[in-house]
Amino acid sequence: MFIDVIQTMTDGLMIGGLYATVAVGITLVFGIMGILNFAHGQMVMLGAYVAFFFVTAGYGFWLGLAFAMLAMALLGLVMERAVFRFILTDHMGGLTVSLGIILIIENLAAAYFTPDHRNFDPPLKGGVELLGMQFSAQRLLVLALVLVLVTAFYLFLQKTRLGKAIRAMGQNRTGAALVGVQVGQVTAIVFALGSAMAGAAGALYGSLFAITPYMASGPLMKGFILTVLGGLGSVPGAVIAGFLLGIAESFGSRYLSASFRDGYGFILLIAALLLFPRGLFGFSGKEKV
Amino acid sequence: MSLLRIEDVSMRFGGLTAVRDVSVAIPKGGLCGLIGPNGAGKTTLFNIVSGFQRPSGGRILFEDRDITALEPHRRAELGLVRTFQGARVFPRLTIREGLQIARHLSDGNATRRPVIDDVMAEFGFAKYADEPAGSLPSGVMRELGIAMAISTGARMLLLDEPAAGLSAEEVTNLQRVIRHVHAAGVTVWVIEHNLNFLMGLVERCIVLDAGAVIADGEPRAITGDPRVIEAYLGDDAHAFG
Amino acid sequence: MMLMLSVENLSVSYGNVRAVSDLSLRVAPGSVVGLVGANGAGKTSTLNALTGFVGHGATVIFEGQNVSGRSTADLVRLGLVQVAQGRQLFPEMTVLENLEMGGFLWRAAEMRQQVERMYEKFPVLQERRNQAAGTLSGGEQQMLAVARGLMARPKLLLIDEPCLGLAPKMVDRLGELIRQINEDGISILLVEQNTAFVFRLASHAYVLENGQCVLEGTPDELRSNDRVRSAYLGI
Amino acid sequence: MSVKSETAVMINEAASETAPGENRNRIVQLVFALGWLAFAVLLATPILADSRYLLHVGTMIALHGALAVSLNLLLGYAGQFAISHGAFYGLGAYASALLVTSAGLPFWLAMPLAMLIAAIVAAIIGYPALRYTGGVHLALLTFAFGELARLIAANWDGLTGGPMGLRVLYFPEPVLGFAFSKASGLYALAAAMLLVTMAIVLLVKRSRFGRGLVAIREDEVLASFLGINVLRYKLAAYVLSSAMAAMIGTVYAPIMTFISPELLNVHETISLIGVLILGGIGTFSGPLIGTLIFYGLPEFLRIASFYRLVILGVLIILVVLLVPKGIAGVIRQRLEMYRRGYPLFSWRKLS
Repeated sequence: MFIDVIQTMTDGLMIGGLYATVAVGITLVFGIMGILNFAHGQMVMLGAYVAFFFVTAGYGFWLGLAFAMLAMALLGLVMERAVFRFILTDHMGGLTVSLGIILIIENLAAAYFTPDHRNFDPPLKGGVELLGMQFSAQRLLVLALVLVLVTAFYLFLQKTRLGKAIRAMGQNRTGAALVGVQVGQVTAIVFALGSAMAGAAGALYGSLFAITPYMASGPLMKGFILTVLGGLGSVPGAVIAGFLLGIAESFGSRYLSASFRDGYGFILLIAALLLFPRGLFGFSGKEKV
Repeated sequence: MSLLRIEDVSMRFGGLTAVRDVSVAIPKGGLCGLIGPNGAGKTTLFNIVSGFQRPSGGRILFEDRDITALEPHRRAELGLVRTFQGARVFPRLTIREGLQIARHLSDGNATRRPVIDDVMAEFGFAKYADEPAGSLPSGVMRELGIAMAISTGARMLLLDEPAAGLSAEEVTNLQRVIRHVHAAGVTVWVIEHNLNFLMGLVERCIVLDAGAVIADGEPRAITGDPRVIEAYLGDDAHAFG
Repeated sequence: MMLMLSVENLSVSYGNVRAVSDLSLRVAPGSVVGLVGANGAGKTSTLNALTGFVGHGATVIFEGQNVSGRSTADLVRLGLVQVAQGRQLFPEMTVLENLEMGGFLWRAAEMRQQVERMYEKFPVLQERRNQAAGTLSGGEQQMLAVARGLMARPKLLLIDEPCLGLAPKMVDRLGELIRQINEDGISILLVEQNTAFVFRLASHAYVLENGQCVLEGTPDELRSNDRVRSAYLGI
Repeated sequence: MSVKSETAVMINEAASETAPGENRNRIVQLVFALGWLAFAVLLATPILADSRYLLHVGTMIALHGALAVSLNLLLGYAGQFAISHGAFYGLGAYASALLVTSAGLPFWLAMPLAMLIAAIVAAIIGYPALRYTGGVHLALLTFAFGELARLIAANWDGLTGGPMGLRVLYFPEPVLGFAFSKASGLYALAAAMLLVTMAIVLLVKRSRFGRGLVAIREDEVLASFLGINVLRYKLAAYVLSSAMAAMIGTVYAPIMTFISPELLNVHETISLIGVLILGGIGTFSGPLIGTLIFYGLPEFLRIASFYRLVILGVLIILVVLLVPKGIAGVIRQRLEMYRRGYPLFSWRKLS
């Protein structure tokens, strides 16, 4: 029983960490740009394909992960410069445009990658025995990687000059411009950064689950749920909510019903919206007047 | 009998007290002003009365009914309607559409008929009726804001700085409109920064400074009050009389 | 003598609404100049034009250099810094982080020195350095806003409505502070609706009405002017 | 505001130079009349031509047109951005099919029941999401709901047949001797759905409720201070729009004789939103024009479905950035300017 709980817990942390990796990108972009990027899920999907092609070409998982991040950062940069910068802070315009991008990316991906399921070999195979419990080595690796990624991301925002400029912009765009932050450039960097996180999430997803052109909507749905639970725009809020959701799902599907796995988060979301109008960790419930 | 009663209302934001222990009663059929230097808490007080913000303390009574916790639309249903600084109208809709929307409360409801039946004619909007409101001269936009408020069947109007930024001619027009609305039976309470605007208009003025009422009375008496002069021009001011 | 700032015929329009028309301003080095007027007179639009937030048709000369069309960040680097209305702090960042952001364009070592200087000037900010800016009192927030502006080491500080929402005592302290900053050699362009406050500090002031400058002069001249008295008191 | 003001100045100038003639009024009315006449002809064509192909294409266009019209009520008039329309369409199809095949109810009873179920679900999702201004919560929550609905349809094998879908082997019972078992009958049913949704939207648009929705779209805060119960209005619009989607879904089932979780794919909803944006969101004819272009043209040009979606994606982006009013919006504006004394075609840029 105890072992079971620990294993379910680790599994929940791992999947929750993946969700959090997706959610921090969405949350960051929304917090800074006011744009809800529905195409974030497609970046996750493309990231998985980039990793897949690198691994199957023999360059290995680590290069695949790095290039997934790099490629998505570049794609994000292009999208920001070509489209999104013209509709900054226009919630509905930005959201509609990102829906258009979904249609473009997903259908092109289906045409060129074919709808077949793909898999690549994870860097670690088999299991690890720890304190008398069996764990999948790859899952532990993914857990470690998401912890590293999310922590690095957090430290970047907290400690570096650029990170501080980003946080400052999220809290007060005018104030940031007043102290000499080049807000236009930083906005582009933010979008690229959020996209890189999507690329990383994609590579990690791909090391565990099947890769298809339509894999995007699941991670995106979880990312959205976390964005609301975390309080719309709070990166730490989204991360904490991510781990909680992962754990809730794991325990829910282990001890209640596995086929309703995706429903738990949704119910949690509705309950949270009813009970905590500002999000579970909502410091930044921005009143729109 | 007082239509609106504010009892010991306070509003704190973090470390800032915007309104402190304000108690004011506005009689039915009154035409009153609310003045004070910028940042005195005038708009915050209106926000509390109209339901935009919940006060940190105190209560608001309208026709002896406690409305402190009511949503803005419920207050409007009771007949307490506000306008906003700088003319908040529906800029993409025409005057006619804006007034139709505002009339929704009074439509087919005999007890809520607006005190001025044909707002369009009374305000002289006919020639602009099908123009988008956002394209009107600012004076007309302010009048439209008031006209929309009237159309809901309001019993009391809260006007927030209706004259700010208007030309002398537009200000005169606006004063005429406000008098007209008041004469038709609507209780009016106007915020103004500029005392000059209120002088010939209101019968009573409440002065707010640093969130508290510092004077309340006839406009003439108010302008002679040393506390009011100090609030506006500073303590050196009367040396130059 | 070279002026700190001069601008001729500055106009700001939003669509076909003119917020400022043909305004000319001069600020002499080391002086405090006031810009007064009611709500909507165009004061803030003027400042926003000067610091590159909104477009304008005029030529702006800052310390003898034409800076028209430069970005806000460039102007901050040159020493033209705005302390904007509503303080524009970063509410969830600490006092120290807010100050550090004020020195965003400076190298880390220099920024840290400047923080120490600000702590000397504003001891209360040192006490509160690890507190989130949003939790400070109104007066403290205004202090922080000014200190953040000073972190950029301005030559000319444009201060917009610093008295807004402050208790009278706090206003007095703020006035003293602005005087001190000016004595340290920083020129100041002070925008206020609180005419009394401006008249106490400025050596010269412009009165704006509906986007136009209707009067200018020394505070004594303006205080005794009928137009000013009538606009504010209706007498 | 600025741009609109410029237009108004132009309007005023024109008005003073050339008084809008009665002639121009009449010509504008004629254009509208011709437009609706063309619509009536298009609607009648499949039946008059009596071609199986035209009946099939017409049925699909009518169903999608009805969906677009019903979504326009929520997105266009009320300004609330929901991404769950496809989910409610699918919900209607599944619920009615199950009520008819498993519970043995007549189709005409299953239809209102399916709509009721959709309305209840919409209320449960809409209430927590719509309490906030700004609309972002609604977009997030409805997207998540749409995905959840698709996953349920795909995974609840016992009820929905899982990813393989459900066969539908019934037709709506005849009404007043009019049978729905042939292609022409089913087309008539789809066309009726289109007309019914159009009628509902027209009624709403002309009503106090509809004006309140427009007020909320334009300025939620001002609307609430004018006495409009913003939450109740938004919720009513969401519930009504979703119930209409479910109604159209109930008809879809016997027409296609097969339903699968693909029906709930988010691409369906995005396509509808694209159709609205393209045609002119918030205009009465916009959804019809958009549907005709998006579902009609490629059908005749034989463009493969996936290219169609890619092109629609590009169009969505271009229209949002360059012509946010959409086709119907631009036409309406041009005619309005013409009525006020401007030339009908000019390259002078309008707002």
